Amino acid sequence: MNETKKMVEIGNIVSNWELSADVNALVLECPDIVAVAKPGQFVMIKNEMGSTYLRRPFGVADVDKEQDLLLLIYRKAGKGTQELAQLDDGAPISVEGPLGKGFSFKNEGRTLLIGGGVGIAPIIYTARHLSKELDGPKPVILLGVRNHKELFWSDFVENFAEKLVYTTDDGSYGRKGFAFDAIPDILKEYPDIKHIKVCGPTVMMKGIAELAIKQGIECEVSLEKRMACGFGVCLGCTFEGKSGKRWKVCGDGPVFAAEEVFG
Amino acid sequence: MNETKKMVEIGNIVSNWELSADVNALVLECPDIVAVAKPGQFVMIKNEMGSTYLRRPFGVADVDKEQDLLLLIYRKAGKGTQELAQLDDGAPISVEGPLGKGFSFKNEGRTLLIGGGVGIAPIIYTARHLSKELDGPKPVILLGVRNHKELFWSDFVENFAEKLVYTTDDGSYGRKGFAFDAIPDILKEYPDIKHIKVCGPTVMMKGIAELAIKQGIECEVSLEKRMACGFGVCLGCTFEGKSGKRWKVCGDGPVFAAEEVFG
Amino acid sequence: MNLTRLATDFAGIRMATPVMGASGTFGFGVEYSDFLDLDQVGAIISKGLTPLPRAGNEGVRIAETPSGMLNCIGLENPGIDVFLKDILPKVRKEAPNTVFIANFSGSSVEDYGIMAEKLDVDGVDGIEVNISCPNVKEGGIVFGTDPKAAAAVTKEVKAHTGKPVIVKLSPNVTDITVMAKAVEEAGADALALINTLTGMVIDINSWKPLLGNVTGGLSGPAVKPIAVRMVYQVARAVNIPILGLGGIATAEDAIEFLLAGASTVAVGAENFVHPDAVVRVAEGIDAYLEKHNLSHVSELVGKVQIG
Amino acid sequence: MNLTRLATDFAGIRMATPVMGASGTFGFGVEYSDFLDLDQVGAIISKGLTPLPRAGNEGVRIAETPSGMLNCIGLENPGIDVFLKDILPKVRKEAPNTVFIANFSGSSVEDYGIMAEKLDVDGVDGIEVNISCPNVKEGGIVFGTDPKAAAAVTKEVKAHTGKPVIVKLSPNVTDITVMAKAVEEAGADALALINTLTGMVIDINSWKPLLGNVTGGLSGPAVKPIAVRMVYQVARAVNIPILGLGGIATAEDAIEFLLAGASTVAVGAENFVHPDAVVRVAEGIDAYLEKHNLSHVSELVGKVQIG
Ligand SMILES: Cc1cc2nc3c(=O)[nH]c(=O)nc-3n(C[C@H](O)[C@H](O)[C@H](O)COP(=O)(O)OP(=O)(O)OC[C@H]3O[C@@H](n4cnc5c(N)ncnc54)[C@H](O)[C@@H]3O)c2cc1C
Ligand SMILES: Cc1cc2nc3c(=O)[nH]c(=O)nc-3n(C[C@H](O)[C@H](O)[C@H](O)COP(=O)(O)OP(=O)(O)OC[C@H]3O[C@@H](n4cnc5c(N)ncnc54)[C@H](O)[C@@H]3O)c2cc1C
Ligand SMILES: Cc1cc2nc3c(=O)[nH]c(=O)nc-3n(C[C@H](O)[C@H](O)[C@H](O)COP(=O)(O)O)c2cc1C
Ligand SMILES: Cc1cc2nc3c(=O)[nH]c(=O)nc-3n(C[C@H](O)[C@H](O)[C@H](O)COP(=O)(O)O)c2cc1C
Ligand code: FES
Ligand code: FES
Repeated sequence: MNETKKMVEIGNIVSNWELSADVNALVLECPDIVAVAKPGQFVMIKNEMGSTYLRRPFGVADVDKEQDLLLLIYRKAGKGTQELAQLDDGAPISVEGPLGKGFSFKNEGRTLLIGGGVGIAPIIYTARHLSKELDGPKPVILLGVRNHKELFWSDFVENFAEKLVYTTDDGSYGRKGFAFDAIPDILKEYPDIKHIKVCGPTVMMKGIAELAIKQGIECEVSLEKRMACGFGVCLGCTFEGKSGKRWKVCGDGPVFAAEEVFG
Repeated sequence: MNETKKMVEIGNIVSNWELSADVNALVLECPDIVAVAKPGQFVMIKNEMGSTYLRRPFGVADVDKEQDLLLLIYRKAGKGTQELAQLDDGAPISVEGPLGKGFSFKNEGRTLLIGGGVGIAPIIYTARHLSKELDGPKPVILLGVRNHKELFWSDFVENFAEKLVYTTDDGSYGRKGFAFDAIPDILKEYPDIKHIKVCGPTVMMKGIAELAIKQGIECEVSLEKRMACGFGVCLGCTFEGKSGKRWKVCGDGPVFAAEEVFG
Repeated sequence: MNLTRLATDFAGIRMATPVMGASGTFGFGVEYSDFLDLDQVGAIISKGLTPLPRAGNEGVRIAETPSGMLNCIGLENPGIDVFLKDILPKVRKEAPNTVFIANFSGSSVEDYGIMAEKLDVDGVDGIEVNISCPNVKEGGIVFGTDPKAAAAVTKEVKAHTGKPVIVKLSPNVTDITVMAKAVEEAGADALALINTLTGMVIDINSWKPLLGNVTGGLSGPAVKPIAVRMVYQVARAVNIPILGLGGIATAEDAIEFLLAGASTVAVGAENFVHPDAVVRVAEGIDAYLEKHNLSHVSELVGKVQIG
Repeated sequence: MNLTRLATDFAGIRMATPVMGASGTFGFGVEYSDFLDLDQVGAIISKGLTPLPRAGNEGVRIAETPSGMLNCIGLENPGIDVFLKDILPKVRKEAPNTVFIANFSGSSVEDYGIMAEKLDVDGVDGIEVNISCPNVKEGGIVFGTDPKAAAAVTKEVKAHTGKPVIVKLSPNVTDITVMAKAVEEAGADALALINTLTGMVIDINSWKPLLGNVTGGLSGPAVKPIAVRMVYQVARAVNIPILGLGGIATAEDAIEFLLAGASTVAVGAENFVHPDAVVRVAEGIDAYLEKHNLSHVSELVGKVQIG
């Protein structure tokens, strides 16, 4: 994959609204990054008027290249995101990106996209890319959420999904249990699935990766690690892959082949 | 003077607008402090979402007790005030006050109020207090500013002034020179002036204080010192008065008798 | 606030909560009565007292720094005699139920003994020996960085008082456990750490130091990671209880210190920013205990799990 | 940017500007080529190299703190041999005009000599000896806090290289001038200060240290006042030039270090936040020189006025 030039751009807030008690959506106008960002890449943002120090990493949830808009979906996890949630339209946010290497796309078979929690964010762009930009078979999308209050994701992905399946921790919507549990049925229903791409909690990705490896389905996972820089210089985010090679989550990932991480 | 109870109150921004390139006005809704703040007192404010640490002191420029509004006028001097200037209506500001002892008021004679730079801010409330709340003779107001771009002060004080005199550093409006130079003429024109109250740069206050002392006119000056606490515990703001007594600018002042500071 | 969960015995001093107001940032306590209920303050630790009145340093004494501040007050205080005559009675009248700890320093070992003896009076519940003030040329810093001198001061103080003696350590040392052990061995009943780190700001317009005294003491949230580390190290090195401080602004911060090994904590610079901080921190600790089903704050002390 | 005002000779190394990228925060320099013009970087200081490849510490390696960060990378690096074979040629190809300084450390005095000798090659313009990394148990911290050990390392390095030798000092000491003088006497051509301050964060949910290595090195704006103070003290104690760093985010910060006595500066953690910082700081210094009618940056060095 060719690396695109990384840059820092001021993105004004176009809108910043609540999706659920702890998750917000943020739309920023930042033409230069939007023009080149690919599904699975991420950005590091900083509210220069805020009290936090380092940038914060967020996956590119979607882009609108016509209107130069970048969508991020963020959980109000701590100080930085809580301050972000207070900002009004027009406020300037420094955006660094696009960072990392995104998902890879092959010209055959259907893809099963699986997201858990805010890990669902990059699934949006990936789904739209598969179904609209690549004009291939629509992906099946499997989302693991806590409960029925987190169905706001549908608005973002339903147009791009061949089928949209939810699992909830409490059974308040869709299937009760983990996303993992829903996979066998999906694979049975869609034998043309050749790729799985997952973004979510490590334990979720691990289970799915192992299943995919066993079944011989190509699988990519998107990792999360604390990052100081996001572009390969702090070495805060490295790990040793199963091949023995050392990787940087920020620069070589965040997307990796399942075998290299969980194989 | 009875000390009023000090408190911390969240004041939402009602408006925050530019008066000149480097001076802004800020109106906050904070009923409890407004109810008790007196002319010459100050508040310490903090933008909890900002990057600065300590509170910042600002003189009470005016209060509207009916509408619970506090007016501050601030120079965009550094990081804290620059971040403040970015905030929109509705943003919450933590206000601590009322702090210090304000100007004293006696029931005889006219007052000459002199302000220099943003030191003019507390002159507004003081002028209104003298002319409206106390219903005494309107004060003469003498303002020293840099140039004609700083005449925005008129809007705030002209209704409360018997006469409003400007000096400008560059002569672009009013009399050219320092506020000090305009005093003899004013005293000649208003022999009933019995009190002078000054707030501005130290060098300005010093000159005026010495003149007042020489002429036997009661004079109060309002001091500025770097403050960490604003209520007498950090000892960042102390000085030794001419009487040999040690004073805290924040608690014993910021207003002091001219003799004690410059005598 | 559930005071049974918070009441703490620190070096023989019974406190309502484990959260105190730090020396030099809490006045004599009564200045805070508009902002909080003094009965809910673990202890008032006084501004640093000296044998004679001190006017402190000339020039600018306060500078803001990123997430912190420098001060070079220079121990301005009315002197021990005025304190005993005028201030202590006022404090005891206005805050009759609050533990009062007198912080002091001297310019010689003898000074420390004299101060300890003068402070061995009713109304003072404990004394905190400041061997670490970086602003006073005539001694402070030497006692704070030399284990032998620190031990000598501690012994002298212990010999002249019946009160619990807390010795306050400077962070400006290579190995704080060496200081801690020396002071423990010399008989200290408890340790307080950290005092301020020495810092400097230069005004790039005037090309002069911003502070009147050239350097000053750094405190505030900026120093918290250093303070937590030192408390953690010292807690593993000594057997006397620790008062942890340095950058505490919230209950979460305080809990870090407790887990690291402090039995009590003090809030310093944060009092300037949020004058109800001492009580707010105590309330937050209490809420944390409640949430985690813990029956007493001591169940947190030193419980950080390593490895 | 007026490079004649900024061009600086530091310990015999000719740099385009006095602003470098600090070790461990600037990769090998070329990672920054998207964000800035490497020709305008005073020097690239490499990630710390060691005799053998190192994987670094397990667990979380980065923690944000108020106005700063802790890191416990643990000197992850490919080792000196891979550096010389693969990385250095790439750097020299992609950044042919930029000064390149190799930062390294070892576990014994001999290690340091071996490293110095291996780095005495074309393409390396100077070496920075890290005696202060607080994360490596096998040695680093000892050299950094013991003046005799620091002198021994310096001598060994000097004996094995013809390159200018910069020795980087730890701030975790009682008196940094003692370390500085020992290293100067042992033959160092220049000093760099400060490295990180040891700190710790405890996760109050898990009751465990947040960092995999328990403690980590504190850097960023939070430490700036401490760094400026130490540069000021050391500049008065030694006659060799100083590379000042610790919390520099803006040109104003850098100018404080220059006035305090540093001839050059380096930007560390700020590179993570604003990856064009090294050049932006240089530009800001240049604008300041212009505004103040100064013809060269050296006119600022050590010019802080006391008293
Ligand atoms: C590549 C990548 C993509 C991400 N994409 C998203 C996304 O699309 N939506 C979303 O809500 N979150 C995402 N995260 C997690 C997000 O970065 C953190 O939730 C956020 O940084 C928390 O910041 P805070 O200031 O609110 O929390 P604080 O607790 O104040 O953060 C303190 C520090 O911890 C770091 N940190 C805290 N939690 C995490 C975490 N889970 N992962 C990495 N660093 C963390 C912060 O960056 C910061 O340095 C992503 C993380 C990574 C590494
Ligand atoms: C009693 C009192 C009343 C004041 N009233 C007003 C007012 O009505 N309008 C107004 O514009 N300004 C007023 N000031 C000055 C105002 O407090 C400072 O301009 C402001 O704090 C600068 O903050 P900053 O973050 O923008 O600047 P920074 O430079 O970032 O401030 C850094 C630090 O220096 C302190 N500081 C900087 N300048 C001053 C100063 N001149 N006096 C005291 N501390 C300073 C700040 O409080 C802060 O701690 C008053 C000061 C005092 C002491
Ligand atoms: C303005 C100021 C004055 C201080 N005066 C004293 C003092 O007199 N005696 C003392 O032992 N410590 C003094 N200290 C240090 C504090 O008690 C405390 O140890 C230090 O500030 C670290 O805590 P903090 O980060 O919470 O402020 C002072 C601190 C400040 C900010
Ligand atoms: C992530 C990280 C890694 C570092 N690695 C090294 C290193 O390998 N060698 C070294 O001498 N210093 C290292 N340092 C210290 C920096 O070079 C610098 O001395 C310190 O961070 C202070 O500067 P700052 O506050 O500008 O970051 C590292 C710092 C950070 C933040
Ligand atoms: S986040 Fe810095 S190297 Fe990956
Ligand atoms: S500002 Fe703290 S005592 Fe006056």
